[in-house]
Formats: sequence, C-alpha cells, structure tokens
Amino acid sequence: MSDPQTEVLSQAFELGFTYTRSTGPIVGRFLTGLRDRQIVGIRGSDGRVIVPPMEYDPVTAAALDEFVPVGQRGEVTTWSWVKYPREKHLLDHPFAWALIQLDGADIPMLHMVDAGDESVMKTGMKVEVRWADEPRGHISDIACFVPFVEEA
Amino acid sequence: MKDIAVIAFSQSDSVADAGANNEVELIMPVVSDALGQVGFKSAQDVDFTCSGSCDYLQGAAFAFVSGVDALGAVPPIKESHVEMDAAWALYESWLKIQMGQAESALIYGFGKSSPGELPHVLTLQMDPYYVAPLWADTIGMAALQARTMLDAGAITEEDMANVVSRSRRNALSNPHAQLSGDYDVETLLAEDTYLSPLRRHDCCPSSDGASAMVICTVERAREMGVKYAVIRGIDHRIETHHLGARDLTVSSSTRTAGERAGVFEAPVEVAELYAPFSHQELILSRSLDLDGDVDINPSGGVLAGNMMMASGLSRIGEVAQRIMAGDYQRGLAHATSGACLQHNLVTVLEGV
Amino acid sequence: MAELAAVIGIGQTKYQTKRGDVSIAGLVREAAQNALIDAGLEWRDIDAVVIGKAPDMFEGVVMPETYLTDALGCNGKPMLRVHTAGSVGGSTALVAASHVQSGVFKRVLTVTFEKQSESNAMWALSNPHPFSPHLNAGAGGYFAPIIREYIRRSEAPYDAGIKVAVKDRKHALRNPLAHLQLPDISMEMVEQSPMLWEPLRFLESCPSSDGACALVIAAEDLATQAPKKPAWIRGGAMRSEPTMYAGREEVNPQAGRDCAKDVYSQAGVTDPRRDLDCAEVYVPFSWYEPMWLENLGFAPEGEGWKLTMEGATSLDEGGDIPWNCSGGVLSSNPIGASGMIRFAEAARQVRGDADDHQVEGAKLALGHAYGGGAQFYSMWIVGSEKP
Amino acid sequence: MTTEKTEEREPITGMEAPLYLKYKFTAGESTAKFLSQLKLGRLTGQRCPICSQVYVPARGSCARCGVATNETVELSDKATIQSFTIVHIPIPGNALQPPYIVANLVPDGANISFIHLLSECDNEAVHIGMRVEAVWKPEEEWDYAMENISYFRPLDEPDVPIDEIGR
Repeated sequence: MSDPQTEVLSQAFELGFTYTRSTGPIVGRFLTGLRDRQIVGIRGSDGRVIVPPMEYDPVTAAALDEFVPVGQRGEVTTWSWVKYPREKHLLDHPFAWALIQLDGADIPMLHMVDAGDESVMKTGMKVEVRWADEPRGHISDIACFVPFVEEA
Repeated sequence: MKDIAVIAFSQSDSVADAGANNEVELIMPVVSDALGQVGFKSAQDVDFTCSGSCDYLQGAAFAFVSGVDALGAVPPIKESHVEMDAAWALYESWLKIQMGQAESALIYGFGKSSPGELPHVLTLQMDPYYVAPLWADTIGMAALQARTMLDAGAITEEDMANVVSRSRRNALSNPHAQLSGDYDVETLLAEDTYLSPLRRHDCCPSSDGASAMVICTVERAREMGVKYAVIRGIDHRIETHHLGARDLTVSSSTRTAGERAGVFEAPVEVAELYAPFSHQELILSRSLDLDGDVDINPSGGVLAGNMMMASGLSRIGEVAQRIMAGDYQRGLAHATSGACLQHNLVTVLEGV
Repeated sequence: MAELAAVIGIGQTKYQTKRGDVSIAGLVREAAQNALIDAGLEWRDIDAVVIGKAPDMFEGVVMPETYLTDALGCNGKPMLRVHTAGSVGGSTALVAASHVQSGVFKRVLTVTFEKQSESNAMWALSNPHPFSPHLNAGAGGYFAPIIREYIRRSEAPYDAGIKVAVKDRKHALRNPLAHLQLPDISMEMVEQSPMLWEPLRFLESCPSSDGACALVIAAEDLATQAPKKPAWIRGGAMRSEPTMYAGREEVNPQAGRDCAKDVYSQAGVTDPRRDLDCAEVYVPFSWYEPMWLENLGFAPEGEGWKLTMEGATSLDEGGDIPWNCSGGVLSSNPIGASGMIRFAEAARQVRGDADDHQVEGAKLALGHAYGGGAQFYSMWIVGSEKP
Repeated sequence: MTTEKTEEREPITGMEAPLYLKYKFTAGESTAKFLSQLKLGRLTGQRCPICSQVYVPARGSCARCGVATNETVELSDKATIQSFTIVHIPIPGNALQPPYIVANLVPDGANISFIHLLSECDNEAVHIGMRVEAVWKPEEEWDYAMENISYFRPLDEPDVPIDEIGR
C-alpha cells in the first residue's frame, strides 16, 4: 500500500510527582532552623563554616556534625540578574540569583535577592533575609534576600 | 596504557527541534554512517557498544532501551549505557579495550532537548533539598560564574564577545552548526543583556541531535588499513556540588584531568572545548594552558550547537576528524557535565 | 590480558519500605562507608567512584552523580554513572571492575541505590506518555504472559512459583538486612495472598525498597594485603538484545544464555550446577527461578521447576545448589541496587562472610542481574581463590 | 510566634518536592504514520527490507537487523493470542474494573505481538492460540490512538497451532 501523508503529531504533557523526601539529620536540622527563622551552618574539616550545612566535607569527605548558628545578614559575593523570570521561578518579577556569605559563615549560599532593579545590585552589597510569612521547614522559608543599608 | 584509535565519527546536524524523529530515528543515521566509514554494517561488527543519554530531556524513562533497536543487536551484543554525555561512554569503552575484553567499540550519544525546558530539566541536577526547590536554572548559575570572572578582572565582556564572534565565524564552515555568521565584537556588545552579565549570544543554543564513533586497538586499525587518530590519554574529574565551596574562576577538575590525560607533555595545536557559555571557554583554555597558537573550537564549539548528551563525544570526534584529515598532529578535546563546569573530561589525540 | 581484581569490601544498608531517617546522600553514604570499613580503608584511599541506579525519575534527581560527589568523597576524582535498566546493579559492578582490570586504577568504590519511597515505582517505571497506550499495570503485567507461556511449555506444577516465594522468604529470615521478614511464611500463606497478574500472586512478587549496596574492588597486589579475605573476580559478562523483534524467544532469552556461556567459559565452569557452590540470581517474580535455572544451564530446558520442587535451590532443605540465600530480590528490591546486591552476596559467600545464610565452604559463586524486557544481562563469577 | 510554641514542634525530617516539568512531545515519523492510519480505522505495520518480518506498531527500525523500515503494510484487525494475563489490580488512571485480561496479540499479517485488552469473553476460557478481533470505538471518536480499538473479543474460528503464531 502507498504510504499515507504523515502528519506531525505533537502533544503537551506534564511529567511530575510530588516527591516525599526524607532529609536525614543534617538537612533536617537546617530546615527545622528555618521554620524557627534561624539559620545554621556546619563546620567543615578545615574549620570553615558552610551554609547551608553540607552532610559531608567537600575536601575530606568526613561526616560533619558541628552546627554553627550564622547571621541573617550577609554580603553578595556574586550575582546574576534574571530579567525574564521563568514560570517556575519563585519570584514573578526580575530578581537576582546570588551567592551570599552570611555573617559568621565562610562559604556562601545560593539564594535570590529581590532588589527591584538591576542597578541596585553590586558585588559586596549587604543583604538580609526576608522570611516567608509562614515558615514550614523548607529552603523557601527564606523568601529571598533584600538589600540592607547599614544605619549610619 | 595502550594507545587506542578513533577510526570513524559521524554526527547529525544540531537542530533546535528534531520534530518527528524518535530515538531510533535520531540514532540510526549516525550509527550507520560511522560504522559504514570503516566498512562495518551493524553493532555485530564491533566487540562492545556503549551509549550516553538522559531520560529527563524528553521526559520518558528508558529512552536508551529503544536505542538498542537501531543497532541490529541480534544475536545479542555486549552493550552498556551511561546516563551521561557519550564522552563518558567513550571512557567506559576505552577501559573495556584497555582490559583486553574488546578490541573495538561503537559509541553513540543522543539527546532531544526540544520537548522540555532544558534550563529547568537541569535544575534537577542540583542539590535536591537546598537548590532544586528554588528552581535555580543553569543559565542563571552560569551567569553567577561569569560575574565572578568579571569582578575578579580575569576577563572582560569584550573577551566574552570575542569568543562568540570566533565561534560563529568558525561555524560558517561547519555544515552541522545551528548558529553561525560574521559578527563583530562591537555588534555583539551592543546587544542588551539577557541574564546579566550574559547576553543571549553568550549562551549555547539548545539542540537536538546525535553522534557516533568507532574506536579500536591501533593494531586492529592498521590491519584494517583505515585512517585513524590515536587517543593518547583520557581522564575525567568531578568537583563538589556546593557552588559556594568552589572557586568558580578556575576549573581545577579540568586541570587535573588534563594532567592525567597528558595534555602538558607536549604542545597541542587544536582544542575543542565543551563550553556552553562564552566565559567558560576562557576558564577552560586557562585551566589547560592553551595559548594564542592553539586553534580553539574550529567547529564553532557548542555555542554553535549543543546536542545534550552527544556534544562531548562530538568534541572528541571533531578533533579526531581533523587529525585524521592531516590538519593537525596533536589536539585535545574536552567534555563537561553539571552546573558551572562541575565535571570535566579531557582527551588527548594525536596523528600517526 | 585483564589485570586480576577482587572485591575487598562490601557494604549494604538495611533494606526497608522507607528509609525515613536519611537523605538520598545519607543512604548512599551508609553503604559506601560500610564497604570502606569492611575493606579497612579511608576515603582518601579510593581512586575512582562508579555509581549506578535505575531511572532518575525515582528520586527526581537528574544525573545524581553531580549531587552525590561529596557524599562519596569524589572531589577531584573520576565519577561515572551507569544505567542499564534493572541489570544496572550488575553492570555497575562490572564497569567498576574494568577500572581496575584495565590497570588504570588500583582501588575503586562502586555504589548503587534506589530510594523508591521518594516516589512510586509504578509511576517512575512507566509514566504516561502521549501517543502510547498505557495498559501496563506494573512490571508484573509485562512478565506474567511470558510466565504463562513457560508453564505451558514446561508443564510445571502450578505451585512451583509458590515454592520459590516461600523458599526465598525463609532465606531472608537468615539475613537481617532483608526487607521482608515473614516468620510465618508458608505455601498456604503465599497461595492465599491476592492474585495480581495471573499466575502471579502478591507474595510471588518483589517488594519496593529503599536501599544501597557498595563494593570496593582492588587490584591484585592490594587485594592480597586486604584485612579480610578477597573475593576474586573470575569472570564478568554483559549482553543486550532488543525488547521486541520478530521471532524473539522471550521465555528463554538468547541474551541470557549467551551471557552465561561467556561468564562460565571465563571462569572455567562447564557444569554450573556441579561447579558452582551457590548463586544469587535476579528473581523479582517467583517463576523466574525455574525459568533462569534453565536459561543459565543449571537444568535442561523444561526442567528448571524440578530443581525448585526438589529443594535443590534451598539452603533450608540442604539443596546442592542454593539460590538466593540472602532472600533475593523477592525479599529486598531497591531496583538500582538489586543487581549489585546479587553480585555482593555472591562475593560474601566465597569470602565465607555470609553469616547465617552462609553456604558451607562456598568457593565459587554466580551473581546475576537482568533488566528491561528481560533483555539486558550482567553476570559475574567470584571465587575464594585466584584463577 | 512564641519560643514556647517553637519548642513543642517536632524537628523537620522530611519535605515535599513537587517537581512537575512540562514537555511538548512529538511522535516519531513511524509512530505518526501508524497513528494517522489508526485514525482512519486501519491497523498498519512496517516490513523490514532485509528479513521481511512485519513490525506493529513500528518504531522505525527492524530491531533484529538494525535497519530502517519504510514499507507500510496494512494489517487485519483479527489477531491470535500469543499469551495473556488476567490482571487483578487497576491500571492507574484507567476506569477499567479488575479482573481484566491483558493479552499479547499478533495481528494477521504481522510477525510480532502488541499488548491490548480482551473483553466479551469468559476469562477462564481464554487460551494461547485463540482467535480474536478488534472492537472499534464509534468512528466519530477515532483519534490518533491505539485506544480507537476498545478491546479485542473472541472470534469463532479454530485456534492457530502454537508454533505457527506470528509465522
């Protein structure tokens, strides 16, 4: 038989699942802290404080367990400006991805900075946590960071 | 270690959307072409077959299982698969030949990224508790890295634009390229930023495609009387997954892999670097001590077309083909995986 | 020629429905750390790491080697991720072995895992996709018709599968790591369990488990210095064939037969029932024991069920060729790790380190894994002595 | 929030991760051909240019020979049962009530089986070699889907000898 004219068949679909993650004690401790609006880091083998706490040291592979409370303010060590947020992003307006070194920490953490405008962003700028209205023990309990101006 | 010969390589065009082509339809043309270059008909003619792919690109589990339908695997073949770029499938095959369980191998990689939103598919590569829930996207992460370089004064935006300009120009002579053209640095820099500090042209396109390679022992290649390039060394290394714990301005894993693969034992004339973002090419060239005399990404590199899961193997193929054609005597190829160049593989190739 | 290599460390987690006490990294780490302790090694002693698991959709983590690098002490080291469907646990061990047998590395750590409780196995293995009919009610729905054809051909008694289900669960009672611990297991209990996919009942099917398994594989010179007895790798083989092709033999697949032949010839095995002391074989559904007894050459075609019924494969009945003394896949099934558990348990036997499920004096053992539509195979033979 | 309240709460040990990704899937050429014909109420396969075996549904290659299949062949909607299972658990997202039969069926003119449902039959009487025919949905409901065939039902024809199924 002759081949029919082939149509191009396309269809949208969603691949997804609501995964139920168990956190283990280290990640769990950090998330528990967030629920209480506190941030903890962990001391690495070389004494440096890592935020969020890693379960295992990146250099020695040792299991880490010494929690260290860190501040809710810190300094932006690098950033990028998301001019066109994607549907999945947690902020629906332009924002910055940033590595933020919290006071008392030696390793910066990744989060968002809601700065309003790119011109506000500077490497080395000070930022502080803006907490979610109802923290629940999730990384997004830190809704984002916002610029913080030290009082004179 | 034994020297192992690359004797055939084939790749598809890098296209934004391969449309009505399933895995088999993507793979079969490059596999048949690579095998055909040395007179082979199917995977029956090699001792081992290994592929690289990622289920999440298309959102269907076990995409690689269908891939076997393209090989002529009856009677059954010795076959394996890595859920990684096919450059690592080459690595697995190289070990297999080193241990003497095979004399020849077929390697292929394929990816169809067009059905999904790649920057978010790759979000799921990152820390599942701290990073993925923020939907951190790969472009945003690469942009952080670029800013670190700029802030450190290690590069300028002009340097980045230069990389793009050369890539697009080199791609003019690459029939498989998705993006090519003559763009001067001024024109590129006049464009607005997309995900600052990156401009759109600093980011590789997302491409569908496949590539395939045939390797064998040098003895076998001589017996067959075919042209070949020799793999002198191959090594790969990974780094911590905590972005903040890495020095993003250098690629220590590329450096180590380069040392182990023997990059620094003699000068290289050509290098194909898997740099999905312009600044990453600069990080890689510096980590590998590539100076102005080295031809970097003569194919245009992945800024001209990035077939996820195949581009790493294609970098090696691009260098091997040029050496087989006699254009160069010694070169290196690099492949990467993970955010901000987390995992890197380096291969050193030489002519006979 | 390949360099000699041996298993010098084995580590497993406890297998259970949900390991709610650990993260994904914690689960993988537990097995890896246990393997290092068993081998008397530190993290810095490891040259390269090879991981394996089934589809990334189980945990929703894409290419998880990037996230697991720190948990496995991989910073600055090579790390490879293998995925060959259900056979992956076995394939991963073989790929890890090739790192040593090639002479490229001296000591390699390999880990496989699945944290199935993070999602749902039926979903993760066959999520609905456009333009493909979704009639597959779980893996059993795929294998049950093949089993029916086996029963027709071999004229096996209806309860051969039930017998396997009981035997492997009795073995599991000897293995504290096994997921299913069913002290009251009996033929009646299995027979009365709900029918799922005829002829397969609930208790004739594998559970869904969280768990990880790890091995340290070392080169000859280091293996001889290891604190505990090494399990020498005497042969390793893999085979693949397409899922569907005209004339495919699905009951007794050629890929399995070829793979067995290959691994036997490397290890000098001519009669597996006589030459091997025990075997750990991937049996996720009870009837696959008699089917694989034939496929692997332990019994003539059509007679595998006779060995099962005679008790030849049962440790408790003093069988001459015990299969799955650990309880097998029927008792613990973290999919990505299940194949490596077979390989590891074979190694434990020849190291004389299998505790209450030890086969007395075991010297040579087979580890086996299969996957996909019974189309991907990996096998190894390990021995208490060097070849 | 008071400190007291905080202390009462159990520590966090788990989290939900809703990971939903959107895709736009495009069927491969051979699948599209197959489905386009199904929309017209026709079951088709593809023949291998080397071994002449007919695949259904075709995926674009002969898996045995590793070559592309291009010749489309119209098949009958009558088939033979190669094997089957009676399923006692529901299919996720399907209204079908257990027990139901899932069978491997070889349509006349093809050399390979596909999986479909069997109905209008006595489950206990179903056997290997049995002849069956497709029961199509009403024409106005036809789409690019195997579900255009609701199920297969027994045919009053002699059984096919077992070694001749798919030959």
